[in-house]
Amino acid sequence: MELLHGLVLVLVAVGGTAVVFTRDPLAQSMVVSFYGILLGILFFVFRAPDVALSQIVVGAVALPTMILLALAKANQE
Amino acid sequence: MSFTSRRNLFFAGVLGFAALFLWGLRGLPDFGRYEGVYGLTLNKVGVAQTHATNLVAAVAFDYRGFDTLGEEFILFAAVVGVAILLRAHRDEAATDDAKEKEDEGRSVPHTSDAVRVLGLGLIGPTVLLGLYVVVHGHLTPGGGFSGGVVLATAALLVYLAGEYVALRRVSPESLTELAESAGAGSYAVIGVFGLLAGQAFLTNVLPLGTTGHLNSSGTILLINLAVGVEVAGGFSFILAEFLEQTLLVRERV
Amino acid sequence: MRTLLPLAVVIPFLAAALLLAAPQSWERRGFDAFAVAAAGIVVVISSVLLADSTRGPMVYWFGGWVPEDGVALGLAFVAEPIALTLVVLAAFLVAGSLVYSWHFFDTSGNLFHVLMLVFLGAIAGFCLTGDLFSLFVFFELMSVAAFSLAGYKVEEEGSLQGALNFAVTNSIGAFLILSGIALVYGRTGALNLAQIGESLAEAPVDGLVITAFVFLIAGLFVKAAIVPFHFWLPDTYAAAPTPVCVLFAGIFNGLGLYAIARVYWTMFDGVLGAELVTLRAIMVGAGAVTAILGAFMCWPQRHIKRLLAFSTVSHVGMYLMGVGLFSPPALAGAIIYLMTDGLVKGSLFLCAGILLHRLSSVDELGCDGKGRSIPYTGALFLLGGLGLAGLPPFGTFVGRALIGEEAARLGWPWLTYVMVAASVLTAAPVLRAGARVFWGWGPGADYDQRSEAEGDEEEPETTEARGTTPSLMWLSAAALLGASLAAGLVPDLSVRLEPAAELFLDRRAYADLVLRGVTPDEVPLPPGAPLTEGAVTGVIAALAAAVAAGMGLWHSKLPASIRGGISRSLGPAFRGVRALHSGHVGDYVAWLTAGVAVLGGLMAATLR
Amino acid sequence: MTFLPFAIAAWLFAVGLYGIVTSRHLIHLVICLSVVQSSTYVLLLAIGYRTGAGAPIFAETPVGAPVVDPVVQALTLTDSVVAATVTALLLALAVQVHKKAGTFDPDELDILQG
Repeated sequence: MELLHGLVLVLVAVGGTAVVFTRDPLAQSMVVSFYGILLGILFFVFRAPDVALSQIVVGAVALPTMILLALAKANQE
Repeated sequence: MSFTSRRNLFFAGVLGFAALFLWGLRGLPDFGRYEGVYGLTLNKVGVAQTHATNLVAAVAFDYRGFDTLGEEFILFAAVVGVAILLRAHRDEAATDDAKEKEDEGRSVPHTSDAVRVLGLGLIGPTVLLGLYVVVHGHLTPGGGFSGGVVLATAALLVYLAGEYVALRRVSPESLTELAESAGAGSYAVIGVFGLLAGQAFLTNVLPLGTTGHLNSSGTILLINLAVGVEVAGGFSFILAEFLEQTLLVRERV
Repeated sequence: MRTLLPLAVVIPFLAAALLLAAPQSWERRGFDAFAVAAAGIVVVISSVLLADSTRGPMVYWFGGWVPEDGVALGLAFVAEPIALTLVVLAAFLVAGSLVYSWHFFDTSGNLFHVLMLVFLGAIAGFCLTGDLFSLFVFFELMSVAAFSLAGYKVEEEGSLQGALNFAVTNSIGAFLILSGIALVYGRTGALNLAQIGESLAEAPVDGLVITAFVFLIAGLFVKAAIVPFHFWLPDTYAAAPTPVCVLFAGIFNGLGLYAIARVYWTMFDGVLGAELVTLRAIMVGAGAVTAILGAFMCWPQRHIKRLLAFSTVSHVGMYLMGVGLFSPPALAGAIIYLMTDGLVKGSLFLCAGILLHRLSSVDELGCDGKGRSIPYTGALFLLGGLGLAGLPPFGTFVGRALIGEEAARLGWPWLTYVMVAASVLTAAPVLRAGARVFWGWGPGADYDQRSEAEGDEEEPETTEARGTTPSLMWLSAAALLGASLAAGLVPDLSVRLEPAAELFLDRRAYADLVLRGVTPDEVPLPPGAPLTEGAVTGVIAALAAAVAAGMGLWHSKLPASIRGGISRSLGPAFRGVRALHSGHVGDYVAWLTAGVAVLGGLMAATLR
Repeated sequence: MTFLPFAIAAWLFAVGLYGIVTSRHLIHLVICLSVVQSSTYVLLLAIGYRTGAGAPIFAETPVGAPVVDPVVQALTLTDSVVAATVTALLLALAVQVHKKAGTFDPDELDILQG
């Protein structure tokens, strides 16, 4: 177990917790994007570049975008 | 239940749940000491058997190819579900004010010129990157899943550049829908190749080529392409449907 | 024969992809005919495979990756009679509901048909697979298609909320399963069921085995809707489109229990088999609680689809008793019960759909006597009620009798009483509602003063003229009911599935078959024994249900002392249990978490 | 310390559930669900990890060199992308519920009682 692993793991745990405790969905979409990047880094240090890549494009870009679009609809109604 | 009683019930439950989970996790081999026979066997024989240097792709698209076909259809079903939910919604709204129908009358959100230029400039490289990631999936990390999403973000960039009408032109729903069904369908058809050759479904019956070359690994390459088409189609379809939602509202304000 | 096996999944998938790509300019009938044809082909394929599998099971390795030295590299389909029976049932129900929906409302063209076909393919894959992760994938696929179908009526708030509750709880169930799979993979380094079973049997029980087992079971309990994981079901089924309800109530839940049996007998029997008695008690206990609570909740319902939904919960509890007795005759009984009861319930849902078509309502009190104009539907509905009670020759009595006899042999004769009580309590309100709606029996208004909004005007699901019932609608309802009746008339039905059940429960034979290609010895068909006792019980149950229904109808005619006693003793309990079904997804997830903890606690305390 | 990755997977599962149970906004709830899901990915990849081994990509790594488990990666890779579309489905459901009920708050959605 390297120090890097421990550090990234703790960051992921904090990130996941932050996503849950960010109660405002608009802010949450930003936090979740950040969390997606953290997960991508974690998967990279776990020697899973394939998963890391898809996690970053999905978790950090596609998912937050979908959340923003869903919210855009609600906020304007 | 009131908020407090719900939370108390949950706390009582989650304590037991966490204890159980941790107890189970303690039975795992120590982190970093895994010696699973399945993975070890594939590490030994995988490259020689499939001629794919990306073993993850070999597992996903060949050894466990039928699973991935199932996953493909999860995506397929989810996209169809989104279409049902959001399309009906739009039809309804469209009839609400039947006058301002269809694309042309739809106002496009104002975007600053700098963003437009940046967005437009990024489209080309993004498409190229997506294509590169898709077609090299059997060699290096990437493949149809991540590459497909990258391609879908290119469609999003078109929108960010303020060219929503252009997006409708570039990827009209029927086209993305077609890509979706073509991707899912051709995955299944590639499986049928095996049957036609008198072998099992999804058997890698095409020439495997030279390991490490772009044109290698037989059906893995083709399936990667099919997945890329489906994922790109599915994600741009979802994004377009959500965009349609917001635009409709904007126009009514 | 071999080539047919993957086609049971691939044909519906390909048909779905083709349908989605088909131009919208196609006639609606084109979509209908195409989808029905695809489902029909699966009926034929799976029936042929079923007939073949009774002569010996078959293993199919995708991609030609046969195991090397007992290590599975690829994925296998295992064709044996029990799995194929369920595929036949699913294909038949899908074909039936597609025929029914010939007149079904039409908002999104082909998308409904596309999802139905994907759903069918997913069921086939789920039943046939011999791989743990594939089981999860097809579980997910089935669920995702089901979420979309459940929310199909986008104009209705109830339908959307039901779909959302369904999707959230079932997704958590799926994550539990995936975590369980991860634990198992961490221990065994395998995903093939047979290989996992051999590997797990090498070591004694420990925390990992118990946790993995609990997670898998709990995830499948969510799908099967076992108390306290059941809350999503009534919300979803009450509001989902009628043809979809047929599939949900007819097979969806039962598949969760099928998977429990599959997972236990291939993977865990070797390591947990010594504690079978304890495990049996836990499973049968969960089944009994579910059967009683579901039946209890039926009585106060006036929304007929919600009533049928709760009866589904109750009956799933009874199937679980059959599966949880962990013995061949009980498993055979559970499968027979699941099939015949699913057909009856499918037919009842279709009748409710006809009611919705004709009267724009499925509210028992609101429709009081208004169903007199549709006597045939009424006859089907009331017959269906008797079928739920297990009146011979409906096949339901055979399934119940088999489970009851086996329970008595294992020392639990009281299980029969629980099952009969649950059958009576679920059939009685159906008969009550049927007699009130179709015959106008009973005084309506003073039955219940609660002026609930539930069940008032609903969106009709059909576009045709409302004055008539399209013949295809009630023909499909009659076909399902008829199939259940016919099943009961099959000679020696009670022993037909027993060799298959013996095979299903033989972990070593399964592993030899899958990993080493050794065909198991044929199990001879045991001699059939008449189920006289079960038939008598069925008649008694049907009579009791009719009496109870009468008491419900003429509630006000009962002596005041009895009425007061009933409402004093049962009223608070009814209200309490009803209040738990709050429609709040947070509540449901809290119950789910607590359910996992309780299940885990029980297993940890007893299996170690 | 060698237990940390597994403990964190359990933590993510539990904290995501907490978010769902206490959520006052359906979109927040759906995102919490994706946190629960990420727990399963962390768990699977942590299980397949081998100290000192490379990624299971043999483009540069010679065949025979120690690499981590490719199977868990294949499972996670396909699932993570597909799951995003399921999340989209849930978001679409939430948007529709909001349109019909006028609220995202589960506490105010009460038509399915009893």
